[in-house]
Amino acid sequence: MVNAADTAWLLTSTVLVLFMTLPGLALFYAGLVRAKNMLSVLMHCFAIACLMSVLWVVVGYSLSFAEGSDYVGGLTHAFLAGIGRDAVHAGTSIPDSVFIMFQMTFAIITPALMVGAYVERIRFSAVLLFSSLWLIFVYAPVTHWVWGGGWLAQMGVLDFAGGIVVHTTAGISAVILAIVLGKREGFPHHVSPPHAPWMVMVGACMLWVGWFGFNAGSAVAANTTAGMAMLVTHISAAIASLVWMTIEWIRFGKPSVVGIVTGTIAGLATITPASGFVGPMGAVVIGLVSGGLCYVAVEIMKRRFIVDDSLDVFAVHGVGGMTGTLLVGFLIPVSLGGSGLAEGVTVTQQFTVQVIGVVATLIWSGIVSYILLKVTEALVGLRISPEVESQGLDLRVHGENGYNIGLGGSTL
Amino acid sequence: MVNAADTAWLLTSTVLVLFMTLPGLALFYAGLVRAKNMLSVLMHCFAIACLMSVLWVVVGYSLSFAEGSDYVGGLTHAFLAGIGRDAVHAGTSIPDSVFIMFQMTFAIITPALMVGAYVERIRFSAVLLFSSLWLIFVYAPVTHWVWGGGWLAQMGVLDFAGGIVVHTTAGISAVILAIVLGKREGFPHHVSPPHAPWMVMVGACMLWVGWFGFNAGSAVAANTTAGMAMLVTHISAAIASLVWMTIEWIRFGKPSVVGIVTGTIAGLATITPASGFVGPMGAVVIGLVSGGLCYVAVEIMKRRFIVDDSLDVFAVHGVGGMTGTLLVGFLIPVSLGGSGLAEGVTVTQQFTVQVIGVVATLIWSGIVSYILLKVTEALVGLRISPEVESQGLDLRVHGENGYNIGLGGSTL
Amino acid sequence: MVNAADTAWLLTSTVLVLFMTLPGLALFYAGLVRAKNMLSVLMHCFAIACLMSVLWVVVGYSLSFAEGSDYVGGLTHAFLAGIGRDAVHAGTSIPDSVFIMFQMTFAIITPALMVGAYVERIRFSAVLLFSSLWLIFVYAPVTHWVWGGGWLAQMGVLDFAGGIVVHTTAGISAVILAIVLGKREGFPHHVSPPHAPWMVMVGACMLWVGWFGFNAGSAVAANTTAGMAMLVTHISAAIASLVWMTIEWIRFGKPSVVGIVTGTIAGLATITPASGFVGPMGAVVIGLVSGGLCYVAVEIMKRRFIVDDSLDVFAVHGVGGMTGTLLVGFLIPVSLGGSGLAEGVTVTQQFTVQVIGVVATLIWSGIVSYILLKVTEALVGLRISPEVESQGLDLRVHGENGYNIGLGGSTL
Amino acid sequence: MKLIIAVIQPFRLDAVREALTGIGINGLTVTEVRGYGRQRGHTEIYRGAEYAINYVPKLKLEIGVDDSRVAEATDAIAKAARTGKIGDGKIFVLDLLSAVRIRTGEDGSEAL
Amino acid sequence: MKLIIAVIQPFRLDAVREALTGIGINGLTVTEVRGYGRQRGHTEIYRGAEYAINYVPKLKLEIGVDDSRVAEATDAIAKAARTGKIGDGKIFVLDLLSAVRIRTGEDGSEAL
Amino acid sequence: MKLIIAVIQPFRLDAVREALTGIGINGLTVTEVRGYGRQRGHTEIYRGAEYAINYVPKLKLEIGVDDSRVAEATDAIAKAARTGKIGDGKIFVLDLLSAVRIRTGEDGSEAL
Ligand SMILES: Nc1ncnc2c1ncn2[C@@H]1O[C@H](COP(=O)(O)OP(=O)(O)O)[C@@H](O)[C@H]1O
Ligand SMILES: Nc1ncnc2c1ncn2[C@@H]1O[C@H](COP(=O)(O)OP(=O)(O)O)[C@@H](O)[C@H]1O
Ligand SMILES: Nc1ncnc2c1ncn2[C@@H]1O[C@H](COP(=O)(O)OP(=O)(O)O)[C@@H](O)[C@H]1O
Repeated sequence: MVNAADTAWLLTSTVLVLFMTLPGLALFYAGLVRAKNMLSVLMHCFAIACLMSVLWVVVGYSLSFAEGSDYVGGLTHAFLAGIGRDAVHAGTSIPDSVFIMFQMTFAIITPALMVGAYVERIRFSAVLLFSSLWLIFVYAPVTHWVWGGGWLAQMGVLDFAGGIVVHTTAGISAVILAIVLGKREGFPHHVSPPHAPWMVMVGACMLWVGWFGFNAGSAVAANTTAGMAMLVTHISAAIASLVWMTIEWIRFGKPSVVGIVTGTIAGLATITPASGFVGPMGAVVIGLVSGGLCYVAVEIMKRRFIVDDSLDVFAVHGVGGMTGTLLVGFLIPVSLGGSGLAEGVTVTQQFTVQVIGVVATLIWSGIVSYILLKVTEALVGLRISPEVESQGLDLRVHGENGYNIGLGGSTL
Repeated sequence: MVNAADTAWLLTSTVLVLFMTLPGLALFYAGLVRAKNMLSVLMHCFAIACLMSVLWVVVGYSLSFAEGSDYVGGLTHAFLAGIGRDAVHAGTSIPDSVFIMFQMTFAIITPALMVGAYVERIRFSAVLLFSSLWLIFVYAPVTHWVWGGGWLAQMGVLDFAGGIVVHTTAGISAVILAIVLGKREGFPHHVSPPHAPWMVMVGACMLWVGWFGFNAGSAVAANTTAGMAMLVTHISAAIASLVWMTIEWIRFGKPSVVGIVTGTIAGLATITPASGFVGPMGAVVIGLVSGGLCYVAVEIMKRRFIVDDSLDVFAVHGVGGMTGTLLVGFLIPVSLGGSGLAEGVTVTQQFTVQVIGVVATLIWSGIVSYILLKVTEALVGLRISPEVESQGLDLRVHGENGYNIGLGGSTL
Repeated sequence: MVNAADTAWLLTSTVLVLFMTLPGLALFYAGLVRAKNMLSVLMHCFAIACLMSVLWVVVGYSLSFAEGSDYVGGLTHAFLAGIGRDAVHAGTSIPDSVFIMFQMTFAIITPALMVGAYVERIRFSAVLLFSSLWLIFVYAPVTHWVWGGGWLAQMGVLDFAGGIVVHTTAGISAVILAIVLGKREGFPHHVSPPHAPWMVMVGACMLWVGWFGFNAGSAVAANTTAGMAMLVTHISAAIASLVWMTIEWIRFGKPSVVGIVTGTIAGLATITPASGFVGPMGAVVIGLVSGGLCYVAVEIMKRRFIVDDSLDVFAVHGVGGMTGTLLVGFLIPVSLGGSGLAEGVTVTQQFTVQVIGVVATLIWSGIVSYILLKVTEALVGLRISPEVESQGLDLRVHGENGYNIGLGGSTL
Repeated sequence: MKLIIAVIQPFRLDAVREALTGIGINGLTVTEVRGYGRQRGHTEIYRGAEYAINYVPKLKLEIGVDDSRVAEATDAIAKAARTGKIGDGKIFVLDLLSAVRIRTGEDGSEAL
Repeated sequence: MKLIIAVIQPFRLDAVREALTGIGINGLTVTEVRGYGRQRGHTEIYRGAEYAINYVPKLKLEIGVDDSRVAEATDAIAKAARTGKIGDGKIFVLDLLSAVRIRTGEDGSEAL
Repeated sequence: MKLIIAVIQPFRLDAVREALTGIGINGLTVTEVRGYGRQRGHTEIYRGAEYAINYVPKLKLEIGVDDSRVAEATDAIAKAARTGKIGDGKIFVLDLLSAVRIRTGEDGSEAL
């Protein structure tokens, strides 16, 4: 039976998770690029949101959550067939319509996260085609494995709100994207600083508040699990922010706006898989670890590997999501304020399952993303011309300028 | 009796609908005008929100929802007289206070929508006076007809969240406003492009997430109807966005930020009257139709009629709202995933009622708006001087500049 | 027992109150300063949010709400010890975790409010240290007095959502801060106008919608009290905005964006202590009084006392919060639509208690803030060098520029 | 050749442009500037306080012209920019030693 | 007449303005510019990466003055703008053939 | 000494800077401007309507150089800025009467 209170909270959570992408993530990313490309980034996020929504209705939801094999869902619910207006989603107390919508917002933000890997140099048609294929061939199967009753679920993998499903998939695919697509002209020595750090922070704030819908909404009820998920999410975000700020302060003498909010996102991504399982002390640990580890990951990616994962999708989301997933077994014990492991499962056993989950997802997402990129390249091409790159995507691809604030408002 | 869960959802929905106007719609419109007028647009939206709130308490709510004639409510609840602290709103499970607040946010956004018709050239006093009169003489009666038990309600008109009450009233009045007020200097050949497309998109995102409160909140409960309303609203918005983007891409080779989000608003406005009645497939149809139809409407208004409805209030909200209202009867059948027509009502009968509702609203809103404009003109004047128009309303009317980011922060 | 509906509303309210600070208040304040300091203001708000969250977990919550003396809570819940995952917060129907989170958002915004007093000239380390000490020595004790069962609570003081706890404490401490820190170079004759009035309004809108979580959330349930609290909050905000706008219009002929939204905040701060107790007519009175009184207070502070409480924290929040607290007894009677005084308490008795509450809080907050400032000065210093002040905090302290929109996106 | 520098009210830009096009001058560079002269700025009001705005927004036009066109061009600008109110701006003329069109390498009057 | 072009540190603007007013020079046009000379920019740190900022924000002042005031004016500017640190800027002087006040049509020194 | 004023396409800035550094010119002031010449702007599309954008964003470089370097400098700029398409911009040269380094008071070529 539908529980109105749980429904109220899930309706709200859905709004919050959509708000994370539109406009949260869009602003976060747009502020990080140069002014001449800022609209293109907003456009990528927005168009992805629209297109993934349609695909989710067409096949995405069905491939993820319909009965099927251990590896992928069936097509019973393609075009939302067989979803009654008043149906309750099995195993929950909320309507099917709300479950579909809530999960749709996850299917929107996950491909949108990858925008950070390919900004300032990708073709718009490649964005749309690759994201669509990726939703179907990477996101939907992995979701089925973990949350749709697939093989990882059967092994007892723990991923409360998407450490594997969202952050690991998007993170590794981002690296592949960055490598196949190549570096931006001038990277790594002549890139410009974020054109609007204030916009980055506003986006981060929206991601932060929206993330409460992401994590606490994943309890699929307005209960004590949701409450604790919100609390631990917040603690982890706050601590990781302070860690990042402190490192910058010590190293450079200047704690930056872009730095502290990157810490926030690291803390949020890392607590995600653990948010329904750990207690406040677990959150403290995750906050501390994520702030430091993602900081180091950013350095390594940029300085050692010289991969132009432009806005650090892998180093923040990928590393964070995997770390949280691997830590969850250690922090879940009741003695640490957690919800406890399943009866008869030891910490080592759980850890093994978590490792399998992460590794399988890395392999699958990485290989399939590579193939999909090659397909995309063959069909529509991946990269814009150097001339368009130097003149900016906003004017050349979308025909607009982000800022027309000059000349006293005369006809420009 | 008050149901806490429904109350929780309606409190949330109220927040969301207020957020649509403040700052959603305000940013959406401000980004579309020139930099020298952007504050005036924000000011219009904000001051309207404040003033309509007061008027709603004074007489608006009573004229809309109190017992009265078939054409307008009585004055029993003027100044919210007779509203007990603990009263439940009749026919619902939420407190009277929440119902009043929720409906107030509709009474705020509807006059605010019309801001788009008169930007960059209207007197501020005219904005305030016209909006006030309009709330009383157009919005309140029509609300009573449709949602307050008036004659259209008795005929069985279907308008779930405001296709007639909000979008048709505002849309047609916007055209009248644009005609009476006259064109902006330079229209149509020398107008400037939107001064901040990014701001337009941010506003659109806020409208989108807020619209979930608008439509799903109109279920006045946290139930399956609310869930389905949210899902269909989202589908329609996503599809209409993609339609608009595709048309621009094909015609001009450049899908624009301002274009895609205009499609979003078209999709949202059009699904509004149908949102509690149709299913996902109905939403697909509405999304497709609205994207295309509103696109054409914008063209016709700008190119054929040369009416300076500056930000396309009629072409997007008016055309969208009417289209959705007229389509609802065709898409409501249970066979299409809808909630079904009332017992014994045929599609044709329903369509007739919908036509009557739209036409009556067009006539009433159009004529009364014209009269109110003439009254406003006589009392405070409508249009600013050409000098103020060319120098910009921000500095001349409000004494401020939108952007003071120059001169390194020295005393300007 | 946990009530899921109340929990749903409180989870939502928590999101809303965090949203007030991040990014609402941050944007509101950032828009008011010069472009060269705008990032520093965002940074202050953001870093305070993170640090106060951690301190709240460590000792803040315990000192505020754990059993203790009449003057301060004990340390039983330090590090959230003794908080069960499924525990219900005593006297409510929501989980302990949710109560802790909800109250944490109050502990975040209160020190953040004081940012307005010290912008453009304070050391970043002083911000962090002073805010931390202040949370422990001012905020936590006063919270315990009023909401934690302390001596003021026992006297029956009425403070629904923080007129004393939030606005009076922050307001008076802001004055002390402004005096001890000294004026900005150039104040009062050579200060620059707000660098982005549009940003101020966007921040104000977010504060407005978020305030519904603040006030209606303080009912700690999704009930009629919450509904009425939202309604009266909105009415007060709308009226105070219009009052401020009208005064400016009459005096200067130019109603400003910054002016109207300052009225909004005045109306919101003033209704806060009364929001769960008064009815719509009480809200009208509070709206009228707050708009006028805070306007006068701003004038007096700036012109007579020449205290550089830069963004008027005392004149708006302090004066507003105190006024609301003192008025509540007069407006609470059932005859005025209020919830009524406690059995056997007269208006005069209640007023006396309210006066005691306000005065005690003023004295405690003022003296302790002064001491904490001296401690901070001794440990890390308060003020940046004149050179950094003239070059701007953004570049010199945080190593970033707010706006990099020039030079066509070439390597700057 | 001469370089004409004209500082004008922003809202006169369209008029000045038309005037120049009218006399066949088809090249122009515009910069947003702020300045003061006789016009001493204005005050803005925030929260009851008045701020003196000392620098008024203007547009600066730079136009390279042939010696023979200087008088005509300054006249055209002056006429189109004039409102008769304080703040109308200034026109300065400087000597231009050479001009080059980057695209083609043409120089002298050809390049203007 | 001469046109003085001074590129200064933004935070010295108020001081320079006072200095000029002090010697009776009451007209000025300011432009935001970026530049480099001996001062080679700085680095900004984002997410552990350092970015070289090659162009430093400056203000450019343009002041039309009578021949007789040039020396005095450049001195006043130089004194007020000097901090003694790298990046203090440059003053250039150009010959000004004519100046016109648009409002009145006055020209020559009258117009300054 | 001469003052070179070059109006270039924004995305050529890095190339021009390198070219100048290459020949040992180490001082430069950049301003964002908009302009038109042979290149008449473009159109932007919004909601089905096309807007004419009359002014194209450019960057203006000002470079004070010694008389002996003028030819070399203009050549270097022209070469680095050229794409061969319409809109490549202009280079103007003016006579510079004096130049002062504010920090040290040095003047003449020393100051450049
Ligand atoms: N001596 C000057 N040198 C450079 N620019 C000047 C000078 N005098 C005025 N200006 C510029 O011209 C603009 C208009 O000057 P103003 O004196 O106000 O005009 P008017 O005297 O015609 O009323 C100023 O804002 C400033 O930018
Ligand atoms: N040769 C030049 N031509 C044009 N502008 C210059 C030149 N040299 C310096 N500038 C301008 O002057 C500013 C300050 O120059 P800089 O050499 O850093 O000062 P200093 O040598 O006095 O320390 C630069 O940012 C630039 O805008
Ligand atoms: N006569 C002129 N005076 C001042 N600036 C000019 C003039 N002609 C062109 N410009 C500037 O040069 C820029 C490029 O000129 P354009 O004529 O489009 O280049 P090209 O002729 O080489 O294709 C213009 O945008 C404008 O800023």
